Amino acid sequence: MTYILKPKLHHPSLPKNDLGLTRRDYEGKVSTLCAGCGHDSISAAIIAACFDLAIEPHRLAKISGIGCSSKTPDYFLSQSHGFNSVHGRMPSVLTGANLANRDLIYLGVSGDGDSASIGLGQFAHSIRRGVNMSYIVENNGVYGLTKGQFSATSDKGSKSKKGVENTESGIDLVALALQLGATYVGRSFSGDKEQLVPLIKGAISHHGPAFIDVLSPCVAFNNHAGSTKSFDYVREHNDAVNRLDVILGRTPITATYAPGEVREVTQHDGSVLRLRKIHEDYDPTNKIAAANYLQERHAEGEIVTGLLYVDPNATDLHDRLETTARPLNHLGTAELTPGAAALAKINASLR
Amino acid sequence: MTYILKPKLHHPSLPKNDLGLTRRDYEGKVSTLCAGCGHDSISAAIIAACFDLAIEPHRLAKISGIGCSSKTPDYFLSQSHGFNSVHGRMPSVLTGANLANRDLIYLGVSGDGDSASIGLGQFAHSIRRGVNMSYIVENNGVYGLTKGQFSATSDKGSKSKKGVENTESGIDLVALALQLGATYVGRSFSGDKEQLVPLIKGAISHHGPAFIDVLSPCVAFNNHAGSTKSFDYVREHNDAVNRLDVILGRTPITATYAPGEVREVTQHDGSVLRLRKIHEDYDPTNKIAAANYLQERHAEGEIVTGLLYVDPNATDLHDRLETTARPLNHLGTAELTPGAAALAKINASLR
Amino acid sequence: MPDTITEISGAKPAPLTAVNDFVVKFANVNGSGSASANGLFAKSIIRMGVAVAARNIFPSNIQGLPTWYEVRVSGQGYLGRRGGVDLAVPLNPQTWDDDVKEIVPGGYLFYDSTKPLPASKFRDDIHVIGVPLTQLCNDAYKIPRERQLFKNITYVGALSHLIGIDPAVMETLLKEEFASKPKLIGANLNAFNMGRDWAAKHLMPIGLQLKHSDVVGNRIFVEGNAAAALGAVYGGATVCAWYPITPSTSLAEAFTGYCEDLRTDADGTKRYAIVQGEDEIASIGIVVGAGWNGARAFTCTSGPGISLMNEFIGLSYFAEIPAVIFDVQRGGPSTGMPTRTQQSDLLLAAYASHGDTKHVMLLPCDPGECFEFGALAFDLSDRLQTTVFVMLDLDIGMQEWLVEPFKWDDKRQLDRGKVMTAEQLEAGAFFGRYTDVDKDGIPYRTYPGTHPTKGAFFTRGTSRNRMAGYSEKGIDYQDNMERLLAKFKTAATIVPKAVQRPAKQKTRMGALYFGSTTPAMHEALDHLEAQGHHIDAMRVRAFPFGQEVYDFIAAHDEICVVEQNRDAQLRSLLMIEGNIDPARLTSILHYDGTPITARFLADAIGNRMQAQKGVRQVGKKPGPNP
Amino acid sequence: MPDTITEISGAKPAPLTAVNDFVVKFANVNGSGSASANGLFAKSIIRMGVAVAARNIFPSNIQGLPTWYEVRVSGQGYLGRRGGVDLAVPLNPQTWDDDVKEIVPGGYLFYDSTKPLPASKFRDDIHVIGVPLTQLCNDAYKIPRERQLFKNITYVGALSHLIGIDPAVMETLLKEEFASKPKLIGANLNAFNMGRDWAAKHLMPIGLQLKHSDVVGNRIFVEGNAAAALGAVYGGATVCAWYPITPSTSLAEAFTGYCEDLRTDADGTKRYAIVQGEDEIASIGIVVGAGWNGARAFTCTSGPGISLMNEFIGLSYFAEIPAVIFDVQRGGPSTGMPTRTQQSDLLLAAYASHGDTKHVMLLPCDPGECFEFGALAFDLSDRLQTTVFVMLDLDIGMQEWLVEPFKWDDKRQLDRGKVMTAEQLEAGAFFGRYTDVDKDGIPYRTYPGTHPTKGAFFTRGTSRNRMAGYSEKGIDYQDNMERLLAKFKTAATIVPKAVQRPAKQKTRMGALYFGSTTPAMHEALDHLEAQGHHIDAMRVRAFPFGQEVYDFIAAHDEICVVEQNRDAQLRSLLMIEGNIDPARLTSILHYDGTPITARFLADAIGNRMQAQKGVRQVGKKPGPNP
Ligand SMILES: Cc1ncc(C[n+]2csc(CCOP(=O)(O)OP(=O)(O)O)c2C)c(N)n1
Ligand SMILES: Cc1ncc(C[n+]2csc(CCOP(=O)(O)OP(=O)(O)O)c2C)c(N)n1
Ligand code: SF4
Ligand code: SF4
Ligand SMILES: [Mg+2]
Ligand SMILES: [Mg+2]
Repeated sequence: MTYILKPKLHHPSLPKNDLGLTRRDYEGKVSTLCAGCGHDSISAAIIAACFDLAIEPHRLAKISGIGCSSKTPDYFLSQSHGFNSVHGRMPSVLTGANLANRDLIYLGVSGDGDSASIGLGQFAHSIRRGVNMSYIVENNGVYGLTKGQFSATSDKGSKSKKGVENTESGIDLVALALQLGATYVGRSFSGDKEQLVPLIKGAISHHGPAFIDVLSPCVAFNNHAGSTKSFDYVREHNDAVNRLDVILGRTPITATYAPGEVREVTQHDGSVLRLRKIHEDYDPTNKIAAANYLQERHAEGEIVTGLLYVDPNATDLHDRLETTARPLNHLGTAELTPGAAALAKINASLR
Repeated sequence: MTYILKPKLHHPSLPKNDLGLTRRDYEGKVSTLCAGCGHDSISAAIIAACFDLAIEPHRLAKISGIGCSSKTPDYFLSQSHGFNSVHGRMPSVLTGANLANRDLIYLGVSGDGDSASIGLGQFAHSIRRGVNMSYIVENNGVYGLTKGQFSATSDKGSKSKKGVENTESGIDLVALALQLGATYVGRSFSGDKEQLVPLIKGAISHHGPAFIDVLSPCVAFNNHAGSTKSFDYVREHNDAVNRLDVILGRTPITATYAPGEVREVTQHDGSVLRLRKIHEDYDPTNKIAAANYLQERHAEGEIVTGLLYVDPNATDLHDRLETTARPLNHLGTAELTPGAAALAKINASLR
Repeated sequence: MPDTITEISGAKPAPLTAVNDFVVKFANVNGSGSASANGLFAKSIIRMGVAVAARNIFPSNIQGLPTWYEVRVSGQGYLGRRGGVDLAVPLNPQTWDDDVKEIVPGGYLFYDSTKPLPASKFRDDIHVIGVPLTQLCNDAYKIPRERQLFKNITYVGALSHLIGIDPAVMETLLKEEFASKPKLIGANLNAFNMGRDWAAKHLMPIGLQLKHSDVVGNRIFVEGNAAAALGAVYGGATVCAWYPITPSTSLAEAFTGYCEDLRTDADGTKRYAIVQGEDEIASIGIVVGAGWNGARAFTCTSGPGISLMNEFIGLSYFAEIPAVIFDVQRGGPSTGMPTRTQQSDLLLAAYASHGDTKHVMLLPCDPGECFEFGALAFDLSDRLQTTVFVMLDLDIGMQEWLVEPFKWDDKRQLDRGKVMTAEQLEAGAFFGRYTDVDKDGIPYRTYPGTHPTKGAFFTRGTSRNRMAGYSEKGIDYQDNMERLLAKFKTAATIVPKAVQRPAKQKTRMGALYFGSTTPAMHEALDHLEAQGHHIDAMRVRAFPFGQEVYDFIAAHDEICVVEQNRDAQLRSLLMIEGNIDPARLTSILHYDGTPITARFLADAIGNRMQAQKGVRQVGKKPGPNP
Repeated sequence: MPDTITEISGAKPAPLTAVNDFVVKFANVNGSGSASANGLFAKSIIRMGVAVAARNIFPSNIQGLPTWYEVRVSGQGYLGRRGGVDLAVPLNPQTWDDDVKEIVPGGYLFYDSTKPLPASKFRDDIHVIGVPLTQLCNDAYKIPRERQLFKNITYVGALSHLIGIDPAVMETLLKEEFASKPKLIGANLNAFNMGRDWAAKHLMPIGLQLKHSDVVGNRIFVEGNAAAALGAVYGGATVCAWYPITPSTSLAEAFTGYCEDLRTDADGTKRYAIVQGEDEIASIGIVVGAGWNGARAFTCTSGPGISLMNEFIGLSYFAEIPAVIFDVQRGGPSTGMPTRTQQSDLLLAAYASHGDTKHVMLLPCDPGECFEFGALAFDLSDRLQTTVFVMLDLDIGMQEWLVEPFKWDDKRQLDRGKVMTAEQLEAGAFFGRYTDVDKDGIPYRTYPGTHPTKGAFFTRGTSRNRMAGYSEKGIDYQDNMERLLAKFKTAATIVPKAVQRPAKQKTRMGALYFGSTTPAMHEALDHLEAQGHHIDAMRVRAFPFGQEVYDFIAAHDEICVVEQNRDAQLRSLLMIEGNIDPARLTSILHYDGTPITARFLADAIGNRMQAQKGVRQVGKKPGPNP
């Protein structure tokens, strides 16, 4: 996205946060994603959230799996350490990192293939375990990086670029996260900054497993028949040579709407998402009600967005394990090695 | 269990089913499980169900993962092919077997460790996929075969043999199965033949992914402090030498109770399960209601048992893939190999 | 303003001249529409009867990063990479400098001269041809996306004049390519002619020229993944479970396409089942389950998938269940270079999984053999009741190669191996699942559901006796493990034999090679022979190795083992399985992810032969590799 | 009614006689309480100062299947299995016949004579001792479970009389063992005396006798898993992620126990974090994440786990992240023989994962080295920034061994390797994550959170340049892969050196061995020497091999390579890494899942030395293994 392309000269007029940093200080490398990819909008929202919260970039660790979405940590917060690990395993790598140093902020970035297909087990168990993290799934319903196959979140009946129909029931990661004990659960849309930025800020501030499902249109592969668009040389060309030969930049889709409203968002391919933003007076502390509401709306073909559930008194894995307040990776020989005397006692007990 | 030990001489008085077979014909090898293990009761229920349904043993395939529970297919239906595969992967092996021959009945046997820990991903995806199978989890809340560690279904706060407390929220496989699109979902208790046998018969008769969670006490490792029992040389001995040196046979726990009732079942270790048998007038065709009911009762510390949900019009993976009615493994060269003429056409298209 | 071909300054080397023998390299941006234009360029040359080896070098991203398309034109019919670039067409500013560097002295640079470039951007020792492509398209088209799209075919048009592509051939091609969208035929033809006409008006043809020829004959132009998929269809595969991963994805997609065409009944029902698994473990699990139940099943993946499949591969070996795995190798380790080629999974595949295991591998050298081995793999895995790997790589799998047309003998029947039928069981035939009745190490099996009271057995990954009964006895275990070794010996006798390419003169120098190295190797061998270096060469086609491989090694003093990996993996397998003295095996290694070239091989082997005997790239006295 | 020791028929061989040198084998049913009784039996002998090697052979089930406990008593202090049984105590009817078969002629059979057995159940060439154990206990106890439980200690009592166990020693032991449950001390002592008194009344001591000695010295009796776990505590491991699997489970459990004792603060907070992962992939993922973030982390598993961890191991290698994996090897392949021992994961561990990879392995020979290497592994993996395997096996890991007391030097500091500090960065030190500044192949790293504006980098499993920037360039990739090779060379210089055991006389025959084979090998070497077979022996302790290993091989004509696997995996590693001529490496293989014995080794190597030179178990001319 263009802002990432701009040189990082600190224009005096740029607004500063409490740390005296500007947005630039939260940016990363130039994105190599397709122009208009929803994922880049999410990166922008992450940058905005960290800027607003005045997070010291180096106190945050970015961890991801493999996929277009999982590449994005390279495109924001260049002063943070990042780890683009292996496919579907971000949750375990993040869990280990978190155990090593409880003082950093852990941002997990994943895709729907990365988390709902190969990574479903780790997604579920990292949440059960109560890892203190902000787990963001950039959900486009396809495998972007491998060119448009279905992911496990694609709805049954939807058609892929190649016209193949999905025969498996789609997984709602939000419903699962609730089930599995996530203590902060939300959903949003990549193009809805007003909703997404606060949601991310809330997740980062939450102490416990926070999960956000962000619908994020893929311009390259949510680009199939059923499109409403008129004759288009490019699509015709791609169809004829039946390969994805030309991909055009698109402008990112945005969607602003009020709480309580239902908003129909048309994706680049003409397919429509019916987003329902939860009402102000919705009570996000009742888990069973949240799950129920989600199911009912889903039955109506609506996708509920907003902060669905939060447990203000959540605990995290360290609380449960009673680990010492000092980060484990800071402990040295003195704190860790019991020494010869203790060993002599142990020897004695083994005779 | 003793009946398995008996020689298979066909006593004339033995009742026969429509195939003229007796229960003996549905038995298997001598069980090597601990005397009193709930899993053996489930094997007995499977035998009863197959006998009642007059299933031809060789038309059923038994597939399992690894664990005490996964060993059981060797202890019933010795005329059926069985496959004790690898840990946590029964669902994929069963899916493949099912694709190869849609005409057989597929019985998947697994444990809570096998399905809820390492196998959670395959559990979820085989159900989403709509594989026509009866998937039975023999749920004892521990890893029996590796000596009593927690599995992912152990409830938060419960204590293990070694006194360690479980800090992770327990997974309710029934709730997940509903979420994920299972079209037949039930739960029962190993000691409740009256409920379990019909439930298994229903699952076998169901066309689609049928899941049954069967609570099954482990006599060896659900055997920890908190027990109500008075001084016991054996427990004292095991504690003193702190290893599981002596394991005593127990009589299997049984529990018979009426629909609508709540029944408290005390396990060998004195821990208590509060089982709620669903009412006759419960409507098992409303999925959202089922999920909601499950959650509410769970909040009350109750475990709902019975047939929770069934979709009478369910379809299976073959329906969705439109595979031919003939089992794929029966097709020969003529049906599978297009031949030289077709190849010539293809060659031409590649010049 | 840089010179054009019309004005040659004395200083620079004379322009290259060659007929039907040169290398053209395009540099583009992915997602910009160049792929199909470049493809048409290559195909048009083939249609003129001139052999072409075309390679698409693409990034691990979807839009905006650099891609290259290298077209090696060879009148002699060489299909490997040659090395070096004679005519560069750098249309991607990001990579301009590197692209220009690659041009051989006297070579040509074709570029978009719409906006002038500083002289510093060029070289004195090459010949520069400017065509104002952007200008032309901006004048011709209004809609921006059309301007971008048609620019590609426009430069093909200009090139067609410069190197002598027959426009009639191109017209036919366009009609075929866009048959489904007639609207596009004219549009593309116009763009082509626009470029061609501009060039004809302003430029002279260059020294690199095409002439109609008949080297191509009736060969077909096809990707190895498509060929392997078609082989699987002919091999009777009915179950495919896969998980997307570059460069294997197109194999599963091609299988899907061929099955839709060739295995779908009139009523729409399908004689196959394809499942996109949730991951590689599920995919191989489905394959093992299907194989156990008597269907022919396969999965296709790349290195990371093989790593994840390790446990199931061990189960297949020990429980003796047929499974076919197509490993389309890419640059490792880890995620490595997902869009680059390598032969670096051999060692892992050969001994995959914990404990003592050995697995069968087929090593196709081109799409032709991908088809052949793609079908054969299923007969072998049924016969041997174990996993059979077909080891492709990105270069074979995702590039289009010119190969002889696929052949099939209609009398050929699927060999399902040793399967006991209900009739045999009924007749009271002895059945012991793990009993070596035929003394070839291969036991009999039964499919589930075969007979009401006979032939059922229990399959497990734990040790068992000859009757498939659970056993923890050391003798039962060892007996079984020794039989598995015997079975592997049998495998060595039924897998495809290595093929020899004897030198023109008797020589003590030999060379072993395999897979995608083949065409470059053949070209290098010709070249070396011309220099008087005589080498007996042998192409290995399978693992375990047949006796012919060991005999070949024994018949020579020194063997160059050519591989596209860092750790000399084939050499290791030869040592382990054949007890070959490593001092006799000289490694020739190329592993930067680009396909090996004839020039690299000629140099490496040539130098080796110049060098004194005894001095070896790999020391002959004990000690670690240098 | 079979005879007792009091009446010896002339026919049979004279009863064995030996002092402090014999093998006793118990056969029981698991879950019956015999384990602790048998343990007391062994421990009482140790307390008498006599060396004991005790091995528990158990089934893969929880209750009801056969278990054996083999106690090898050795005045010379041999700790390996000897082979053969001198005194059998078969108390499990299921296995009676096999157990009786194993007794050496002239040996003894001790059994429960409560219900008479037909003479056919015995042998003429052994000496039978009947004790009515069941009878005694039924008379003494009313509660059935007590009858079963105390029967075990009762037969120990009877045996104590027969072979001369000091009852005072047993009394002390019982007091220690049941200190937490005083009630049980008297109960057990009574049962012990009941058996002892009955035997004293009816039987004479047998020819196998114990005498107080001082061979044991101040040695400790401990399992390798516990020792390795303690090593991890001393090595500064703070994060443990594991998944239960036999035989590695007790390693994680011991780590938990030791951490509770040694790393828990007064306020109950813990200086460690242990997570039972949902599987092995999650466990290694947690380890890699923790290692990346600067904590010392490990997992422990067995073969199946290594297979599943392959992908992450490749990431650790390529992204250069410290990780420690304890592989407690069991019988493979697949689920194999989960409760048997083997050394069959070497090849997989050495080259785990797809692509070109090489990994460091430590090969401890007993619990003493498990402690030492358990700590060292963390220094090495931090220093080398890669995975370090510690390869135990079930025989070392789950059996109690007599070893020298653990030692620790309080001056020793944890070596965190090349980590850039905030100060260094602040001072402007150059930081290039993958730059080989020290020319040892090892780059510098930073922990996340170190410095606000310096030292942050992006870690990935894809190829990158020296500054950790994403790169698809062949030269960047190759440069990095070559550095990794250089790093592996460095590893060979810092891992534990192999230790020599020179023959008494100069010889051209050498032997290489490692791990749990060690004690049996040492006994066999003594034995062979006595027969005049002189062999220089070397114990390999790590991979990659140090130069000393190659020098040792070069200094001999033939090397016997002893391993407990089928496929001669160590031999393969020697050939691949050291370019050793296989003709010089003779395999001595034992792989039925039982621990290798001194008698097997003496025979195998002895025969080998008798055999003509040139005739080798492994042929020396090219060709597949026989
Ligand atoms: C073990 C493994 N299997 C497969 C792949 C190939 N692969 C790369 S990205 C990807 C899917 C990514 O989908 P998603 O997580 O939804 O990310 P997106 O590209 O859609 O943002 C796959 C299958 C891989 N890298 N590793
Ligand atoms: C890949 C792998 N990891 C670990 C193990 C060890 N293992 C065997 S059974 C088992 C757990 C079984 O628990 P569960 O499925 O609940 O069965 P149960 O014994 O309780 O009936 C484990 C971890 C294994 N066999 N394979
Ligand atoms: S392919 Fe889709 S997901 Fe990937 S970068 Fe392009 S638009 Fe984004
Ligand atoms: S350990 Fe538990 S689960 Fe296993 S057989 Fe015994 S009682 Fe059953
Ligand atoms: Mg996606
Ligand atoms: Mg269990």
